[in-house]
Amino acid sequence: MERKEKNAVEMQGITKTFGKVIANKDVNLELRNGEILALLGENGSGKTTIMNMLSGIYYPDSGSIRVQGKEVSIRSPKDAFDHGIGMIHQHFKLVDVLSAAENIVLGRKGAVTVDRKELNRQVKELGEKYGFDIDPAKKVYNMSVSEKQTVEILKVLFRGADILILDEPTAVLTPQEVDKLFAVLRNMKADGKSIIIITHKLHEVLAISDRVSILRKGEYIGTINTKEADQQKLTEMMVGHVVSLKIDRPMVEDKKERLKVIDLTCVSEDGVKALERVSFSAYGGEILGVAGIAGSGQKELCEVIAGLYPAIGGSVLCSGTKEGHEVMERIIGLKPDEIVKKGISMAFVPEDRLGMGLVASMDMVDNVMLRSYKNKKGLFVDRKAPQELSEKLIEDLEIVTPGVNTPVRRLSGGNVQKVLLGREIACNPSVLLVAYPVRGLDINSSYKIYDLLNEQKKKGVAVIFIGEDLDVLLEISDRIMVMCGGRVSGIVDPEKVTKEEIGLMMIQVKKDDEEASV
Amino acid sequence: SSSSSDSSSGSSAGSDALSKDNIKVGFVYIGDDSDQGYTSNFMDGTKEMKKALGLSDDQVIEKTNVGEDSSCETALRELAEGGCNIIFATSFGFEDYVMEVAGDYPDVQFCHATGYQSAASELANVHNYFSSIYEARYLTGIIAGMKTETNKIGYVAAMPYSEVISGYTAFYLGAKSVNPDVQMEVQYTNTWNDANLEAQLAQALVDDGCDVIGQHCDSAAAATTAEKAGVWQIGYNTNMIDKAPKASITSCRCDWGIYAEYAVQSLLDGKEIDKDWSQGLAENAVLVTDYNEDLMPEGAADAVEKAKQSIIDGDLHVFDTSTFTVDGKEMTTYKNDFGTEFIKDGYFHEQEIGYGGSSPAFPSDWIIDGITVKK
Amino acid sequence: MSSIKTEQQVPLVRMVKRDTITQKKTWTIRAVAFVCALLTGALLILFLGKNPVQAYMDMIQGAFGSSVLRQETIKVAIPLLITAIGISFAFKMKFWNIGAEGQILLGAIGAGYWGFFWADRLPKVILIIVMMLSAILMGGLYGLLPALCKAKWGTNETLFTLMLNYIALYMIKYLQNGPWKAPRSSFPKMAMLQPEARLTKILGVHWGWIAALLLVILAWIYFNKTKQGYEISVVGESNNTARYAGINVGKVFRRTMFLSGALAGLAGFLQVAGCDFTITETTAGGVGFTAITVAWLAHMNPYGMLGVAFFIAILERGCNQIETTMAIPASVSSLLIGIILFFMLGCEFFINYRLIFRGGKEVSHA
Amino acid sequence: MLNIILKLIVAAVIAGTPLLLGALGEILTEKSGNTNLGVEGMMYMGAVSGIAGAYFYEKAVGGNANGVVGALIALLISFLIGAFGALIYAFLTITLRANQNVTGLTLTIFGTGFGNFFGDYFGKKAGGSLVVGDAIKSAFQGVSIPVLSKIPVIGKLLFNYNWIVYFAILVAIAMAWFFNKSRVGLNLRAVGEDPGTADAAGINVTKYKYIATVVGGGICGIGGMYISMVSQGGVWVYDCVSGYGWLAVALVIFATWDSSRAILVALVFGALKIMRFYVELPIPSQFYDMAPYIVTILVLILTSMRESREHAQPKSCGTNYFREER
Ligand SMILES: Nc1ncnc2c1ncn2[C@@H]1O[C@H](COP(=O)(O)OP(=O)(O)OP(=O)(O)O)[C@@H](O)[C@H]1O
Ligand SMILES: Nc1ncnc2c1ncn2[C@@H]1O[C@H](COP(=O)(O)OP(=O)(O)OP(=O)(O)O)[C@@H](O)[C@H]1O
Ligand SMILES: [Mg+2]
Ligand SMILES: [Mg+2]
Repeated sequence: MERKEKNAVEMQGITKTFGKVIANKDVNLELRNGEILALLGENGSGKTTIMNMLSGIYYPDSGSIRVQGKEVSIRSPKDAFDHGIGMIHQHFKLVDVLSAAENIVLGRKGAVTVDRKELNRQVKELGEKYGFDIDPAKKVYNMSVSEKQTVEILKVLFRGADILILDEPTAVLTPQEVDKLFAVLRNMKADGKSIIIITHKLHEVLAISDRVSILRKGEYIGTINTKEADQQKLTEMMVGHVVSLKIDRPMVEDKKERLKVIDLTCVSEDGVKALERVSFSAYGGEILGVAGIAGSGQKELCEVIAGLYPAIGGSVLCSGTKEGHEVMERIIGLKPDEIVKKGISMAFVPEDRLGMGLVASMDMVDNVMLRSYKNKKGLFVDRKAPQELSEKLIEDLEIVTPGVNTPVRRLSGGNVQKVLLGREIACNPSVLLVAYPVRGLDINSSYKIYDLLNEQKKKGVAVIFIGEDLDVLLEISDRIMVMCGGRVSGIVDPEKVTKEEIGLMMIQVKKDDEEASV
Repeated sequence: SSSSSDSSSGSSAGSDALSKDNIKVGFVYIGDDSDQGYTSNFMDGTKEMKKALGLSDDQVIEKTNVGEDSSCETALRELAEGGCNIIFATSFGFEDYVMEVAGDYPDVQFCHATGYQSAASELANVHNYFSSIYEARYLTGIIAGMKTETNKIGYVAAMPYSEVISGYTAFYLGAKSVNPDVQMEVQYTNTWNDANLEAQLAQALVDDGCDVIGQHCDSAAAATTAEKAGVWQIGYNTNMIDKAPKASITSCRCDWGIYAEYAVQSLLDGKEIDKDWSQGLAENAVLVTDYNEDLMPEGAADAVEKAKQSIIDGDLHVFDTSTFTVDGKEMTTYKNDFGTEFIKDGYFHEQEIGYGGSSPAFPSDWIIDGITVKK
Repeated sequence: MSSIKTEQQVPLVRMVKRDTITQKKTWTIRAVAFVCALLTGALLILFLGKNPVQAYMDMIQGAFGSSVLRQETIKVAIPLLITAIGISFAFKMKFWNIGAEGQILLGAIGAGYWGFFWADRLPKVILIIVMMLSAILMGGLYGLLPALCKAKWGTNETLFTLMLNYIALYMIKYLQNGPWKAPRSSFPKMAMLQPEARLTKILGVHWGWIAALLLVILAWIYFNKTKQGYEISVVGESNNTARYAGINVGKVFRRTMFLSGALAGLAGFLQVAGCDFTITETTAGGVGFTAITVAWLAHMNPYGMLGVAFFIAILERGCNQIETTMAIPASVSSLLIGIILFFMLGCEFFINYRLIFRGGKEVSHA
Repeated sequence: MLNIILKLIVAAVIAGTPLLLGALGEILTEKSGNTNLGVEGMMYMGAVSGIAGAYFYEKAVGGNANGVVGALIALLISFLIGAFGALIYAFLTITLRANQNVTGLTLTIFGTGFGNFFGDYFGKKAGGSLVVGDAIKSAFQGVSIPVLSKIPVIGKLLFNYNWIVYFAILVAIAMAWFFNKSRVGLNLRAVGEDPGTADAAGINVTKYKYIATVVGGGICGIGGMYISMVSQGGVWVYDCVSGYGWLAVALVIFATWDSSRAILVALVFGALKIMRFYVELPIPSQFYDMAPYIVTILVLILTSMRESREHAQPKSCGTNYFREER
């Protein structure tokens, strides 16, 4: 191994275009041997693209790549592997019907047959070495998000790549899992491996990286040593101007009960209780934060309330208007359209944006009318109003898109989220249910989303914010409901509670079960 | 080669006198000569006619692969518009479309093979023709009857209707005439053209103990299956000996050239074409193909020859009611829908003018004793 | 190892998705492909010892040469077009209905029942309307069946609809052999419809062509302007999103497949009452399958289907012509149609992608 | 009674084998994410080329043709020509990314024409019809495995078929091993499920797709050869494949993409197809003929009621992969 080179990777003058979009323009990037380099940039700034060129997914239009000083042409992921480059992609690259171990061994050279027993043992061993608890024989379709992430990481570790690229690996992990991952990365660095990590969470950048390279709108801005950086500085480099990194918590006086959930219970697809006697109320003019490790029932809670998932017990009441009077309507068991018919306007921003909230291949107009096209009588759809609304949203929310007729699939994650949120807000909801609204979003976009939510709150909407970042939850919420294993382990006042206390509630339900009402 | 691309300019059947130089003859076939069976047999007849009358290529227009649906009507109209003076339609299912089109072209003669509607129709320009293939089947039945060792012969039949029933009954009667103990098992494929089904059915017959397989369906599958199974076979339409030299003994077939020549010649001569035309052994319109000498049972050739003479002489009638029974009873009367009595002088008058005309009329509900039909 | 040797090598040729392409270029590419197909076909015809120029001239002649031939081409295109539209209803929903063949036959049965048994009892207009509605209903119900199972249990519709084709075929055979056998015929076939049960001709072709044109427009409106059309697209993209939007996915499945089958049933009715005047095993005659090709080649656009259906009808009629005039066997026609379609399918690539060769040279089409 | 059942089963095996081969070819193809509806076409191509190959071999060597050599030639040529049909499909769908369904349907049209054309063409050249001689014919007869075939009942039931039957079963078992045990098989499954993932794992998706599709087509071709050489006894018959390709496609789903299960399913399907000829039931024969299709639907519904993710179509089937697409 030639370890004399200072730089593991040098990319020079890389340009890549997709049709009219210039994803990368003359980008220069260096990865030193044995360092962790963070790659930072707003959504759509070309981070994934440049990394994909390193891992053989894309081929650059121009520019050169050197690995350990030698100029190379990476035409496929296989070439990348041959150069010791492994990448964990932003979106999982796992085969659903195969087991963890099978996914890990995929594409590897070796004996003609796959000895599953031996393989499982090896994978288990490797996992243990790095502190991952993994069942090698478990099928991917049975796995939680974090389990999948684990498999992704093990996949690269198993290959023994010297150069490791991680594209937003932490987006779906809990803080504890992130800590574990970072420990692994530091381990690997100590092993002499070189790592590039992409993340939108600045504290993570500061915590893990040695240097930070920044992209903006496809162009290379610069690289600084992490020691010399802070959040404010990074944000400025990224966005190009000064950004305030403070979340408001405006106070609203008149709080009316908008949503009441009583003893809600439901079972998940594989028969275990996903929610157990969950009770709470949400009030207009406040943001109710929901904290909990992933899979604690947040998804089911949202979907039951939104009428997309059956409950086996309990009740949900929501405020609606009947003959001009505001009343609480029972909505449990109703389908989404039936809820609307009751005169209730509830908005729901699901976790899975393109798989549930939006139609990926449709344009913005068609997506904007998804929840409202039935409102008008008659056989025909009206595209004029949604068209106007789309244009308004583009302007108000600063959505970056070639036009209202571009399929939303083409938009970047942040912009997709803005379309979704914009649409939901546009229906003037009394209850707004948002699940992980800033997942994968850059810091600038995230703060825009927070502002949007606060605006809703000020309008008297009851906002239920399901989040993963406790810092954010503590800053933005008026109350925080902590969930654990499908149960409510408490509802707390963010002013009076510490992060650690919430962390504890997330992993164990308090025995006395008393509701710390605010 | 020729083209009829200019044919649309030709007027319909002309006022000019018809002659060998200007007559145009059209044919509508359900397949083409690659089927090596039904249609290729017809096309061979057409070639004979063409040669015998000395017609040139562009005087004979052959429409191949025409379906028994509206494409038949189209083909007929194209031919009529294209100036044909006489048009032959060679599949049973074409008949309804012939009747549709013929009225629009009174000057064009339409000849339909295997059909039955001309006699009752007011259209003077529609004619039916068919050959008395049952006579030839009777003769090949004799060979089967002499060849069988298990006394059980099998019959691969296409569709349950008169022509097929008449055919296998004749075949069986031929066999029985030389072998009183013989039994026959018949099964239908319910389609004309499914070689795999025919092979499977033939195998089922062999599995049931049949050692000679007769057939009334399009492919040579029965022959090749018989060869594989080590039994014998008697074919139809074409001689199948080249395909199954160890099983195929002989075949019977129609010679369609005879009628084609007759009809075209009549038109040229300004003579009426028969409304119904049916000829058999006597006129060589049906025949038994060459024998596979190695497989012919001893004395069979003579027996066939003798029977053939008797049929030609009128001494032997295939459907002689004294030779068979239905449900144990001898049949003495059969009237069709028009009230025609078919049994006279001790035999069933199959395909005779004055009775059912050229189309087979043997009652489809008569399963004579000795034959079992598996549904 | 080869990767070492080629380390510095830029790929010889790589492809890039095109952003946009002008209409003119699109059609140029298609035209080039078509010419290539004709040249390949010409080799085949030469191999047979025939004159390809003559053959192609005859094909054009066969499709357009006279008014009878033109009418015939239209007659072939009508069921193709209507069935393709029907299929596109299902396909837009990503419901792979390959059972149009069977749905056509069921439509034929639906129409046939009234046509055969009620012709002398109903006034013509009523009779035709009843036949049509009955065909639409039967075809629709036959399409509905797999949709019900798919909505309830997620049953694979591809196989289901394929199997229904065979079942429909045997239903026809059963009717031919028994209950619906033509009186006086010993042959298992159905009777011809009486004149009252036949469609009126307009400009030499039964009025189905007007229905087809109307359907093109209606389908376009349905897909692009109506709520139901919008729902089809949403369901086709994602069942989850549809549920989220308050769309009853099962209902959309059922409604759309009913429509899909109903249109195929309508094609069956037109075939029976407008062309064949009876029902046979070949009433559908592969239209249900060819229509899939039509729908795809037209990217599910009804106007496109109008063009493609005609194109295919012209091909079929043209091939039919050379079978007669040049004694070219039917098998060669199939080969020819196959070759032409292969080229037309392949050329779409050059419309969607561009090739970049080593050294930066680009070509738009080969 | 036992005798009839025995004969029925034997006939079912004979009838089911071409279906099995077609289905195996299609399973292999679909495992790579390509739905090739052109099975019927490829079977025609294999059917005609197999018999033509044997015929020309026979002509080349004159009177002393060796049956085994002839059989091997038929096997090889039918495989190659079936593979050639699949290659057209592969080029169009994998390289040119044409729609899979339409390309498959077109391949059916093309292959049917190909089969019937060359069958007719060589037949006419041969002076009538394309027929192979005795030596080769007998190479496709039942083999009567020594000793084993003499065992009562079992002998007839298991050890008396032509060699392609055993070959087909062998292929099915080998394929099951390939998918479940081998490394390449695992990679192929990944390609069919999720080509993007497979690609990122360094698997050459294009190569895998090409090889699986082309070999799959070759196996379909052998299935076609079975029809011309065994079902039709070494004689070219016009239109001889007569829908078997479509049934094979159906069988794939029936067998839930499991090659070893396909053996059983082919047997059941074969039995249903020929049962009418062996067992008399008091129903119209058309209903009898419907039976295989109705049974398929019933099985389909029953299996869908207890859905399973492993026994489903490979997920990427029907969509073409382009690495830079997202
Ligand atoms: N496969 C593709 N096809 C077309 N355009 C693409 C493709 N991939 C990326 N782009 C374009 O490249 C640009 C950069 O995208 P990229 O995914 O690299 O952004 P990113 O920095 O990773 O954003 P994020 O932080 O949201 O992950 C985008 O504007 C997008 O339009
Ligand atoms: N197929 C495509 N064609 C054209 N442009 C695309 C395409 N895909 C993405 N883009 C562009 O790439 C940019 C970034 O896309 P990308 O999906 O990487 O965003 P993202 O922020 O990374 O999403 P997420 O955060 O959810 O991962 C967007 O501006 C979008 O316009
Ligand atoms: Mg990215
Ligand atoms: Mg991204």
